[in-house]
Amino acid sequence: MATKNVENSALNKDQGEMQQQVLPLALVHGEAVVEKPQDLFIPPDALEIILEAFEGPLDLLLYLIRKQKFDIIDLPIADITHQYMEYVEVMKSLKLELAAEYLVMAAILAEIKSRLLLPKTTVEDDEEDPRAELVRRLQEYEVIKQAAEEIEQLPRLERDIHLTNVDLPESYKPRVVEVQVDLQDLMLAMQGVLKRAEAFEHHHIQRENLSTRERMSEILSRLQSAGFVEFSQLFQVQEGRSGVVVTFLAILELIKESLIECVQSQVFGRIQVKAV
Amino acid sequence: MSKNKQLKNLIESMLFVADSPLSIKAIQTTLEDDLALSKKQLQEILSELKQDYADRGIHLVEVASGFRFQAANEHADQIALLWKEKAPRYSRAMLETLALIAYRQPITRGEIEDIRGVSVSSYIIKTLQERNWVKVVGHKEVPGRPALLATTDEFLDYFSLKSLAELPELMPVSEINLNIEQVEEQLETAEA
Amino acid sequence: MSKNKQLKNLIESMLFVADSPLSIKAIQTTLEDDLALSKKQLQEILSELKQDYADRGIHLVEVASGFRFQAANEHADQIALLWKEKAPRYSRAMLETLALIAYRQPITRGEIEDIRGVSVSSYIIKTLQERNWVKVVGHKEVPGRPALLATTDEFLDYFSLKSLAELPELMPVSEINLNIEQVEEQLETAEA
Repeated sequence: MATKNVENSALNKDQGEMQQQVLPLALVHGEAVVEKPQDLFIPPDALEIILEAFEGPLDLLLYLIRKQKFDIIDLPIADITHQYMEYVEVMKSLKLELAAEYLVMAAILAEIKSRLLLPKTTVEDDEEDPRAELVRRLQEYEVIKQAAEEIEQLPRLERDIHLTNVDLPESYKPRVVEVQVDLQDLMLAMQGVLKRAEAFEHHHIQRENLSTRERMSEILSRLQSAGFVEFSQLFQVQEGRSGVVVTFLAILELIKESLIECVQSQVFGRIQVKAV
Repeated sequence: MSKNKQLKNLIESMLFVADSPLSIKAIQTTLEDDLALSKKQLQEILSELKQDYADRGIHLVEVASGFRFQAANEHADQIALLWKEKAPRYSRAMLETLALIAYRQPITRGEIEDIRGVSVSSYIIKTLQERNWVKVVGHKEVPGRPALLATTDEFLDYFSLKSLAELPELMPVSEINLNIEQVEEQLETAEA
Repeated sequence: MSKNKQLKNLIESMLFVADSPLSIKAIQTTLEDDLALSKKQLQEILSELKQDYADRGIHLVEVASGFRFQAANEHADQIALLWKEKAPRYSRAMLETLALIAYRQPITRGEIEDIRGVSVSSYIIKTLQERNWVKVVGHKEVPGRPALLATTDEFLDYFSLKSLAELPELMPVSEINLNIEQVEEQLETAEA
């Protein structure tokens, strides 16, 4: 096969046109014979298969360079460009994303070639050989491709390594493990409830009737006549959650504006609210 | 290695790797393409293996469906320690309910639900009562006379507290909260 | 039974019953309430156990996260018969992505895509993470703060490796011959 490829490749150069390999790569729908590509042109009917067989344009390019003695420089750019544009049509029903990556590669090759064909005088000496970057990428990819193959060969669980499976005796009754609780956890849980009750509920605010400013006035007038009021007494359960939230926001706002004060006489005692 | 030793090793590794007990029949069937093993041959191998492991940390035992290796009884207690790290944890719902009872006692289940914004399952209350951390201290004089829950002395003992006053202090409400501006912003959006 | 033998049996059964490899540290921690075991003591016991099983159907081996028992290699084929389901196969895309994360960690998804020349599907990253082979170890300080991916001990365990240093060596770049001279020659001909 390799010999044939070399011959084909040589023919390619002579004639400057696409040649098809002789040996079949795969059967499509039971009949169509698909050949591995000889250049970046892929016959449209084989596109899907090629896209599956290669991990991307770098992979395909490596294959072409290795197996087909593909020449990155001597590409019939015009043909390839034309043919790649045809893919865009075909790819509309296929894996367009994948095809795009092959198109980008074709564009890179075309650019490399065009830059190489420019007269030397216009090229600065310190400018990098446009092929160097591509070669670097190909080498880097090849290293990883090999590494992946090595990893695939490593003995691994499920396939090559079998673990032992030993149980406790059937008579064994597991000891009842009491759940451990940390005092800190308890405090955090409490803090969490308070925080969430606030954070969670403002999502449910309905844009109705209950405005914060209005509620602030109500609270203030109530405090003025009553002196101390217990924090929880300021809430009317009947108003539902949105009402509670508005009251809460109103209290926060009043605290922020230093209109009221919250006092807690004992560490875990109830919070008393009074007007300043 | 002798052929017999090899065969014994193979049976041994099969028994170790299988995820359920292996009967003599099952071993014969698994190997039939490679080896024809008589029942007697297998019985001999199994009894040898049983002997090999007689004074080790695991034993080969025969149960209803076949042979299996299992940990020796005498180590079971200590082996169980392997899972001590994975001791069950209380759910957030459980911890929050306990926290509300501790910090806001006496409190009714309905009040806990109001504050948490979700219903509290009977299971949670029952678990806390079974652990003797929570008890009913009375009934609230409102329709339905719901039970008032409070923590017990066992609860204090568990956390090495002399009294409820020693519970960790909660951050002042103004600090938990928060980001007043952000809340306001959202409120304004909601009002708009 | 001697005290030493008892201790060895205990460690043996723990290793067998544990769901994942046990490190010396893990054994020490598990037993700390009952027994104080030095690292040296445990190393001796483990090496004795390794010896005991050297010519049996299963072996004690050390992998990244600790020691585990596994069937001896020579029986793998026949043991595989016990399972009808086939071991999962991994696509080239998956393996190449895994190889890049293993050899070039920590690495971002974008960097993987640059080297492979194709985009990496979220499915692949998700699968690797779900298998606990890959985890996010940080974020790169570039726009978008992409996640930096690295391999886990579970990855090493799965492939029976003690550390990343045991991964197969990468092919030296100098051995990759892309016939650049040949290419250059042709270029000159073309230019001529």
